[in-house]
Amino acid sequence: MYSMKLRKEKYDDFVAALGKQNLYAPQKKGETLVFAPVEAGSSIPEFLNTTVPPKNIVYPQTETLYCFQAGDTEMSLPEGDEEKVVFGIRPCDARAMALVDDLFSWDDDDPYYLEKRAKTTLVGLACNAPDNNCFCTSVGGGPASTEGLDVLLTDLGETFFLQVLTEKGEKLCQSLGELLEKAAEDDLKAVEKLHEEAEQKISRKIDTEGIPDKLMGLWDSELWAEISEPCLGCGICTYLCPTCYCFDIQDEVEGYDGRRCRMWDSCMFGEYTLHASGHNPRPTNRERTRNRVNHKYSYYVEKFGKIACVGCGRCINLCPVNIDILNILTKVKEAL
Amino acid sequence: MNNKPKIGVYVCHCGINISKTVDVEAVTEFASHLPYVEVARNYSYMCSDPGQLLIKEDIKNQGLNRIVVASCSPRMHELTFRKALAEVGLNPYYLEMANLREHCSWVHQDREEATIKAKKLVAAAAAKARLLEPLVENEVDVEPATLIIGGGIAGIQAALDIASAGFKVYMVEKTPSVGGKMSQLDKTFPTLDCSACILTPKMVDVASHPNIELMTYSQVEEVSGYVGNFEVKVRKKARYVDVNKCTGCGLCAEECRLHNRIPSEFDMGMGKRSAIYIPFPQAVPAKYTIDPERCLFLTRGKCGKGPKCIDACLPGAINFEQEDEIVEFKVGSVIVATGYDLFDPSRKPEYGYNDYPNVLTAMELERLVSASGPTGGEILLGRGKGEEPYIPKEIAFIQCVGSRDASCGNEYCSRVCCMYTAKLAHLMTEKIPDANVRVYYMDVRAFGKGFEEFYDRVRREGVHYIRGNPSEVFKRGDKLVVKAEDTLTATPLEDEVDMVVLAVGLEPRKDAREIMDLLRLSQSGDRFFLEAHPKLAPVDTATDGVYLAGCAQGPKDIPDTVAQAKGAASSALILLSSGKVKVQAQISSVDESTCRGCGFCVEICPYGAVDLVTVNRMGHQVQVARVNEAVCKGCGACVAGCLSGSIQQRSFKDEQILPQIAVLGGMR
Amino acid sequence: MVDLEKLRTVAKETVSRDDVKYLIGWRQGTYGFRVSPHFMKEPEEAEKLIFSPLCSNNLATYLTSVEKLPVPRGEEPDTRKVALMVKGCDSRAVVQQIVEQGIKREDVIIIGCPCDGIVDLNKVKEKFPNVLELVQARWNNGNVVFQLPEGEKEVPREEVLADKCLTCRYPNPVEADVMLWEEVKTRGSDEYADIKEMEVKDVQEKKSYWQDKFSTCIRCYSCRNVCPMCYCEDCILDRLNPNWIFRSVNATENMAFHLTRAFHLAGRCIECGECERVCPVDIPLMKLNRKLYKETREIFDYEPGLDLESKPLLASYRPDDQEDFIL
Amino acid sequence: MSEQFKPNIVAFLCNWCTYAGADLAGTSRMQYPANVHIIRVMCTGRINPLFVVNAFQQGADGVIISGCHPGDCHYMEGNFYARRRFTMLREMLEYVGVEPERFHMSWVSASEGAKWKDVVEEAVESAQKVGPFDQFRRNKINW
Repeated sequence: MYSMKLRKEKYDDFVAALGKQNLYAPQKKGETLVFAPVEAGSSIPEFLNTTVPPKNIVYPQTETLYCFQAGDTEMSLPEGDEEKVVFGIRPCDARAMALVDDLFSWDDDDPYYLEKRAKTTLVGLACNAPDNNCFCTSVGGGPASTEGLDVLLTDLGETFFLQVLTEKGEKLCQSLGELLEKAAEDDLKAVEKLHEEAEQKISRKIDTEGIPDKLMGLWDSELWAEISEPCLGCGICTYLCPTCYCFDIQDEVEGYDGRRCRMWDSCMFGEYTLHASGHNPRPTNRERTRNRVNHKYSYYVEKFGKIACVGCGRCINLCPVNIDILNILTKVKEAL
Repeated sequence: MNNKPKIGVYVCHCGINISKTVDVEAVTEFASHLPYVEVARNYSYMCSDPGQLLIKEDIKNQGLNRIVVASCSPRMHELTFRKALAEVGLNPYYLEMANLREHCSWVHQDREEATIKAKKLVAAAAAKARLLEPLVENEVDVEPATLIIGGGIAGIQAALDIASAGFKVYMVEKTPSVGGKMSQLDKTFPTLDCSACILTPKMVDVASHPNIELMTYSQVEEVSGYVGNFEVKVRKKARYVDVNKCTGCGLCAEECRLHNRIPSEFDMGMGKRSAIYIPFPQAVPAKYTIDPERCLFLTRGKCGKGPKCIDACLPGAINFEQEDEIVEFKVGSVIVATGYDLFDPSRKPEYGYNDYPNVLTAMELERLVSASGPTGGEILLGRGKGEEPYIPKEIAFIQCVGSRDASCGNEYCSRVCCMYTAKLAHLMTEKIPDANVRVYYMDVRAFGKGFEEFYDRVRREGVHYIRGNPSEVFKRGDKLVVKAEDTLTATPLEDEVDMVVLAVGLEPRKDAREIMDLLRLSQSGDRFFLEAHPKLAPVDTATDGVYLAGCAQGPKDIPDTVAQAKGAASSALILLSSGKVKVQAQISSVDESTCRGCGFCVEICPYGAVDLVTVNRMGHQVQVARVNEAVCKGCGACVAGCLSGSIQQRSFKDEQILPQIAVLGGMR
Repeated sequence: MVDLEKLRTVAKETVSRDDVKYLIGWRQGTYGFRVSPHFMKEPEEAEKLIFSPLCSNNLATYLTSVEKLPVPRGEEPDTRKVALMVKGCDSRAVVQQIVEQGIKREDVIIIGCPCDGIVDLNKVKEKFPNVLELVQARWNNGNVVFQLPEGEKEVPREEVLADKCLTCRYPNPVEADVMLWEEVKTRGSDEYADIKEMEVKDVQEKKSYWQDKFSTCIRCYSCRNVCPMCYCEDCILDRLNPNWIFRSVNATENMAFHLTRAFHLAGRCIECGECERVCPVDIPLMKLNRKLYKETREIFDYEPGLDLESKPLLASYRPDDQEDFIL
Repeated sequence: MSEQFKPNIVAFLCNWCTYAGADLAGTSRMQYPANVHIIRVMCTGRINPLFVVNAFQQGADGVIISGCHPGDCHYMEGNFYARRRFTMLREMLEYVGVEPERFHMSWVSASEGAKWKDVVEEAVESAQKVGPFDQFRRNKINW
């Protein structure tokens, strides 16, 4: 496709131009960076990545499937979704969406997810300075990976360098018209250099070769108990993981009014696998941690040929007890 | 059984009481569209037989399994409708009421607003009704015995009634003899029977009745358990006299080094007794007791060369080694007949009770009048040491001392003072024919049988009634001066008299708190024990199986006391003779699978109904809470204190209340 | 002063006992300033144990969070004691757990570590960003000395310690079987300045403040799970019947969730601050918990986690409790 | 606003005192605003403070808790526990921005029908002052 440039001082106009669509970009909410609708007059925040991944834009944490009345059989469906543009999504998070697409269009199409996904244009921002715990390069990605993106931006200081990647991206750029400038040959060189340097800056790495095949062999290993011992069973690693997609469906009834909702669930929660009988096939954090790792590095690979981890480092950064996926993988490799 | 909710909603017009303000038709129509509602009807009087029949027929014919009655307060007719459900075989706890009358039609005038509110109330009731569960009223066995605390006339009467019906009675009396205050009285109003003559035979009956176990000089230490199954611990205080050997001859008292040197409580301190004593000659049991606070041997460790009473006692009954004894037994019910204290007139210093020996309380005069009293029935007042006693000629009674008087904390009327004053005034004119007797009063309350007639008679006998509350009693020369105002003539008076008698009122006993804690009783505003209902349950208390008799519940005269004692006895007998007692159904229960045994509920329960028990949960020994269903009263305080929601109150579960909140909050 | 030799000797001895299941202590983490809880079962592991201004985890939470798996027929559950290293605040959690019968005093061996304050990793990260190599730290006269790759660096306590440590009134364990070194002096006092500042704001300000804070909550329940006082077998937040609080993540449910959580800690929270530390979206949870703590102290003259014989605040009452707001 | 705002008040009353007191207000034909809705429980001790939070979520603009005077509890102690619990709850609610005008607690005995009327009027008036509750009301969001 083709490349363009956007001057940073024109960000306001950019926001205005996309005014009719819903533009999401990283915003500070209190102390925390999240993706949120941009309002006119806001600036581009300095950020490495958001604490909360943008997955909730296409896969909301709570989604009403339909509403009903107790004692009644009629139901009403929620209204359709609007077009959205996500500005500043990091390549890892975009890759995650591409990964999850496989799941939601696998045996049956999931209309709720796919509709939102189709109506969302992802404008990514390459990482010039990856974080300590970024390890995207170990799992098939990179600081300038384009997978899942419609447009990739690279920060050149004064300007953003735009690489238009898909039709959706092109449509978006066209709608911006005059705002964009033609990119120069030098710019592209500078961008490529930046991308290369960024990749060099990734300090934590692991060779995942062999892990997916052999993980199942460690099913009964002592390793899992050791790793999971300090685990608190909270939802940080899964809720903040851009590729985790598990959900639960619950009815929420107020008086006589009810709605059936789909909401994120976490395999690290005890009741995730709790049977009505009281039996729990994954009764402790040991089994749950094993499942989380196996799911990402074995089951998903088996089903879709890809590791369901994009190396964003969120679970490492935010785990309250320092359970570190790279440390786990290292131990797994040692045990193999 | 298919338990899909099928709700019937019945909206009552209550004549026009509801329908005047609430559009009953609209509410019925609205209710018929509520989820799970099969039938919605309205009727002029749901509580009437035809009204109830409507419900019963629908239950039978349409298979309804939840009933909502939208009518008056459930406090009024919940039981009525529960019975109706039960009569056609539906569990009575499948009923929920919406209060459209007291809480809606009677308190609102705007028909539109009231109708909307009525709809909400009905919808909330239906939302809860859907989630109601059938409850069983369990039964527990009743221990066929009664504990009676207090051996006054109330306790005596109750004991005799219950014992005569064939049930065991344990009577516990704090003092060495039964008889109580009545035994101190000379005559009783208005008939002027001799108090001792009518009381002593009953006292003897109590002691000799084969079904009554009498424990005098004893105190209840502990009562645990619950209706039908109370466990009682009684401390029998050491008398230092073996009651099986004591013949009541009294030689010991004659020999006592403190013979006639200790003020006699029975004679209000005007007579004297020994350190070894019986309270009064007719005491039952007629067994001597050594006063451990007075006896020289017990207080100082020596009594001359040795206690003389030991030598005097031929049967060898005296035993200084004796110790308190704890007796334990089980009873099904308890009657509290602990009586009252007399108002202490030193709390009204203006009447000079502490200053002048010729200011007496009515009870003191009672003892003076009594033939068995310290003066052998003569009205003789001492002037002080060495001076000749004299007979008072000018006598003033002051009524309402410590009654109807907010300044001393007693707003209530003591109910007996008017009549005992009249009686004593009469006795004065009888004993001292030339005496001038006047009574200062606020109002004369002569409401009982023969009371007004007696009051008239006393006035005819020359007792002068002056309406006015004296402000002061002071001394002028040999005389006492009563300063008052005759409010009927608006005349200030300074009345010189020889004797002032204070008609002191009745007060709750000072040790009432101990009994309250023992039996979990409450006090009413007057600090007497609180009955379960002032009109319809005047002998019952909030604690099932515990009943009140006599002045412990409030001031009353002897006939009322006896009547209430018989009432308490009959209530206790209902329990004992049926042998079973139903326990509350709407009580708490624990989900032991989620309880974490923190014990908050145990701490909170006012009845001690929750215990922690150890159970085996999948091989682990864990502590969980468990409710004693017979003890739980269904207040639900434990439920709100439980963090995990593991303890729930039947019919008031969280999942039953939350839908009510949803409907009343949002009405969606 | 911190004596790691003593700590390791005691740990070795303790773990060697037949009646001890394991000892829970702290060890170095996987990178930078991180520290991880360590479950020590063999004496040889003693060398891994550390105690430093980086040891933020309140290990008392593990006493009650162990899943009780079904015991196979014929087998006995492992009822051996657990040994636990505690700071001042951690020890209060243990005491409160004992008061609430979550654990039995005789089932736990409390190893007391008087503590001069724990760092707030966010403050540290601001000072020393991008440190991947493992860093150790120690106290020096109350200040914190970091052993960075470029050399030692001493930072005044006010600049790096967690807020809760700057106001800490109980730096020394209130209950311990062994006290590892001499007690430290109490440097903090708590006037609840932050709470009072909040209290006097007008209602609209309060409203939008909390609305804003709670709106970021993703309901990961890390605040609940890390809390040593949250250990119901079955939390009402996980229940579907009754469904007190919907799982839906939105302003109303988040608010209700946080009010419920805070209220359930009323008179129970021992101010260890773990909830606030672990929150991935930086909700100032202690600002709410401490409000209730303040009222508990001021109105009822009660502090949890100090006295093994005390009764839980809301499972007791005094007839003369204040009631000036009641009509 | 021409039409005066009618706040929706949910009241939790104990069976023995305030519910009976409200019955008495009815029997005495006292008039009070219709926008108060009563939920009967056996004792104030049963009222989980979270009911109040829930009532606000479910659409109440104000909440009343009422029971027996201290010392008069039918179950002796329930209202003492309630008093502690609601003291804490009230502090918390006010702190997070729920106007204190929305939460009322009272002691109303079975004989105080007139006091019940006063309490209702007070609750309605003060809730009127602060307007509809929307801080964390459920149906405003996502419905």
